[in-house]
Amino acid sequence: MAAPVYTDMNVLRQPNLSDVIDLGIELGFEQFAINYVVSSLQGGKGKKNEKLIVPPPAEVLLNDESVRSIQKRCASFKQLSRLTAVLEDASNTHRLGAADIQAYDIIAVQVTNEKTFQLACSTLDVDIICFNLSESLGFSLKRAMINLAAKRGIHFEIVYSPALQENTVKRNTISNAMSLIRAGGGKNVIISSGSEQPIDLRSPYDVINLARLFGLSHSQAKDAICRNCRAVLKHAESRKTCKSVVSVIKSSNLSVKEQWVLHQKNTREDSKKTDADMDSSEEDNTEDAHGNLMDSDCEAEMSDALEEPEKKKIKL
Amino acid sequence: MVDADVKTKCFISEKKQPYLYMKVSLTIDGEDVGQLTPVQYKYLIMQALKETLGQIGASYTVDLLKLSSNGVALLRLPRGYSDKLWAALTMYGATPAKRRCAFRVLQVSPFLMGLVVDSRWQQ
Amino acid sequence: MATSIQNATFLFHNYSLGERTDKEQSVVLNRYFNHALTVILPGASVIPHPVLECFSDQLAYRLHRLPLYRLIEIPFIQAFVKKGAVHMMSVNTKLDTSDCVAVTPSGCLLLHLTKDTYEQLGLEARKQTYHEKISDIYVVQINLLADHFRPGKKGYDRVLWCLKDRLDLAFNFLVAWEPHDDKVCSSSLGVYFAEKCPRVERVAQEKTSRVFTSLPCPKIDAVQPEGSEDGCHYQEVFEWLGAVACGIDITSEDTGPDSYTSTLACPDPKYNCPRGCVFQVSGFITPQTVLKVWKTLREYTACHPRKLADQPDCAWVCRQPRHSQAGCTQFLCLWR
Amino acid sequence: MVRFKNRYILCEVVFPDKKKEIPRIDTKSVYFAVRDAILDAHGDYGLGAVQFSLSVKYLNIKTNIIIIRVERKHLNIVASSVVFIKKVASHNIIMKTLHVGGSIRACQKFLISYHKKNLPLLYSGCETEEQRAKVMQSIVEACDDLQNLTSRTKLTAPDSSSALNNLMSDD
Repeated sequence: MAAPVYTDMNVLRQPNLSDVIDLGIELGFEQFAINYVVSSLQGGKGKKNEKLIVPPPAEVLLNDESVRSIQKRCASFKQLSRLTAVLEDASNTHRLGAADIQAYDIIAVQVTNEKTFQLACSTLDVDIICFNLSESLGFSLKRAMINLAAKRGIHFEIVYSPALQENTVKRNTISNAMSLIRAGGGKNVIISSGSEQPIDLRSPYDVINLARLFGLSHSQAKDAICRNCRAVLKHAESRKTCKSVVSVIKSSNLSVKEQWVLHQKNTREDSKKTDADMDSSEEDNTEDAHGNLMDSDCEAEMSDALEEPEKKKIKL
Repeated sequence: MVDADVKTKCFISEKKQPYLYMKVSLTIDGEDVGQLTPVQYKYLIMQALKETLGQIGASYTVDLLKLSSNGVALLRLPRGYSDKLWAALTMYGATPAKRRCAFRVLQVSPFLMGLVVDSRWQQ
Repeated sequence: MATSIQNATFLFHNYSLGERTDKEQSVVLNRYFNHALTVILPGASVIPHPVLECFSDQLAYRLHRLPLYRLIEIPFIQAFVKKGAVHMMSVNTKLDTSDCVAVTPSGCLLLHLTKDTYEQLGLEARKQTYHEKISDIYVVQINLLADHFRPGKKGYDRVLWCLKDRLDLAFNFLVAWEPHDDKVCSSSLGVYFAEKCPRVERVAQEKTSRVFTSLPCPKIDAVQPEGSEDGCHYQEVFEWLGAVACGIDITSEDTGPDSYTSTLACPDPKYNCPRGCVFQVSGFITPQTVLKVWKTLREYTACHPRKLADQPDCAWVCRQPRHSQAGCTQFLCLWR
Repeated sequence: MVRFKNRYILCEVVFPDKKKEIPRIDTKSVYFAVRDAILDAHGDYGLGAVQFSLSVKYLNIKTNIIIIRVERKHLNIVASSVVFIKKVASHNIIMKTLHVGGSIRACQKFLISYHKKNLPLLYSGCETEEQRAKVMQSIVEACDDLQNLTSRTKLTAPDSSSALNNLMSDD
């Protein structure tokens, strides 16, 4: 897993996307999530059976050629696909589980009322919950709900670019962001630009400072564009690997650099009782192999990626 | 004048420096920022402060120390309020003439000497 | 960058001309990685030639994608670390979000690792703390000069295995070497690394100089640098120096206490200096060079008593693992 | 469970223009006056920070006493802006901050003692014998209360609205 780098979790998919990303890299961001917004999970308005059509992530992302040209300048550049669905009501949320939506790297929902907010916090299997911060929310952000969502590893998003244009929007954004941070204690917050134009982007340090205005401490502010974004990615990953942070791969698929894991295991077999039942001849997993060397740290990492005790371990 | 019998001494300043210096760049959509005079530039800064922080925010002394031709300026902010003033600059998104603009902070230092060179090298 | 502004202490050393101590040397020599050097000479119309010469024989190299295990290879340790002062640090890495590596002249290999790399690498480290806060940075210290640090020993083999076989760690480095033996040319380091990494290039020194005329200068009271009737406070003077180094025009009518744009002015008491010059070098400068410049200036200032020379050596702590105060820039202001 | 701590600012609205009848103001106009003052003095950040918690909790149109609630963290923003209010619904006014308390009850307590202190002033302003007698009686009651206060350390909080109304009806 890549080290936590400055990430912009929300760049809107539009024609001059590459300009935005060019500038973003210049400013110091290294990872971008390209956002495709679905205004409603229901398909067309007329017919009931008409289905919502979601483009495959490959169409949303930049093509390979432009990625390569960007990577020439910034080797660590990475793009992610993100889908944001606006939830007007609780219906049709099962659509989120469909394969075409699950193909996206990150799935976010924008909640519009208390009901969908509660639903998203408690049951929906999403990575990010966002709000329309430019208006007053119309419902109160309950601390219990936010804690529940945080426990499930879901993050809340604050988008700053709409606030740059109009004063009322700016005021509401500040107000909403502050109440979100107050209710959630500053945990599990990510800050992203949501920019359509290059001029909406600000540099990572500007964003960190801005986050401090919203009431985050300095380290929390940094986490909001750095570590929390990675946690979102890990959470998204866990969604794909049968709801767990432990993934299983065949030992024959291990790369040359990872082969040591097998030898290490054989020599240390007696030292770890818990690992005894995991016969290394057939299968192994890389995450647990580190556990051999540094249990505590590995566990710490697991929990910071996903604080969900019952799903943490999987029987092999 | 150097006095021969001055003893070697070391002074350690307080941890909080009185000022914060920053290098900012201004971009305005579809306009050449190089044309801005220092007074205009300062006016935009004051607008930014007034919008986000109001009259009280605008009353802090922000000094425009130097303005280069590419819209990059050196500013001096009072240390205690620098967070808010910086955020106010970040939040400024449109000029009075309704043009989109952006202040981006390039470098920050508690000492003016720190802005002489940028040690984060570009390749 | 952002963290640096939280706490910044300004150290000011006041040295006498008559006294010759080693203290000043240690102050300079303990700042291993210097990026730029500014010399301001009010009263002089040209930069004295001896100062310029100080920089001519210092070489620095930029190494591209050098694998980390090359730094613990015995030939490197034998030929360079033991026989000189190696100043080496990774570039284009941000101290706060990515791994940084440095080799100090004291023969210490420092790895500043993020949590991820630390966990995968499997080397013993301690958690970095600064300002009483725990950060997510782990620091690995390896003493390259230790007797037991050689092949065959458990510790060495472990480090080699971790760096070589477990992770592909490669960085871009800046490196300069000051051999203990004057006869050895410091360029041999470049030759050595030419085979070990894809590309080696010399770091060019950028020299700029500027002459100013009729500039108000603050008066300095050498006995009472903390401000007195005939001398400015050292911090005010330092600000003034910064203003001069940045090329800020503090004489124009736009600035002053009543000005709209800027209230910065030369501190009182002051005198008018008819001419002066500013000289700036940026690149990768070893402390030895800084010391040399300083010694040259000392002689120079001795013949011209009304001189003010200072070298804020903009210590490049930005990515300097050893003294890292969260990427803060430290200054050294030496002063006559 | 952490609860949101508030502060209550007790203000008196003073009308500098000497007029016979006191202009009527309502909660809404006061709220907007405070809001505009914050916007002017502290800008979008100031208003954004407080608009969640800002409300005018109490307004007595007879004595022109108002209580403004705000989150404790941002008390300064409101307290410093209140000073700048010049007009409420086109009436010239001066806001006089009397007290800042942690609860409405604390403000009420303060208000009662404040009014009691001011009773002698009322007495001198009375025009008819009847009013004078009433005020005198109130003063005597107040003195009794004060004695009680000193004798008993704990103050039994009087029913706030009725106590206030008693005082107000003297006017």
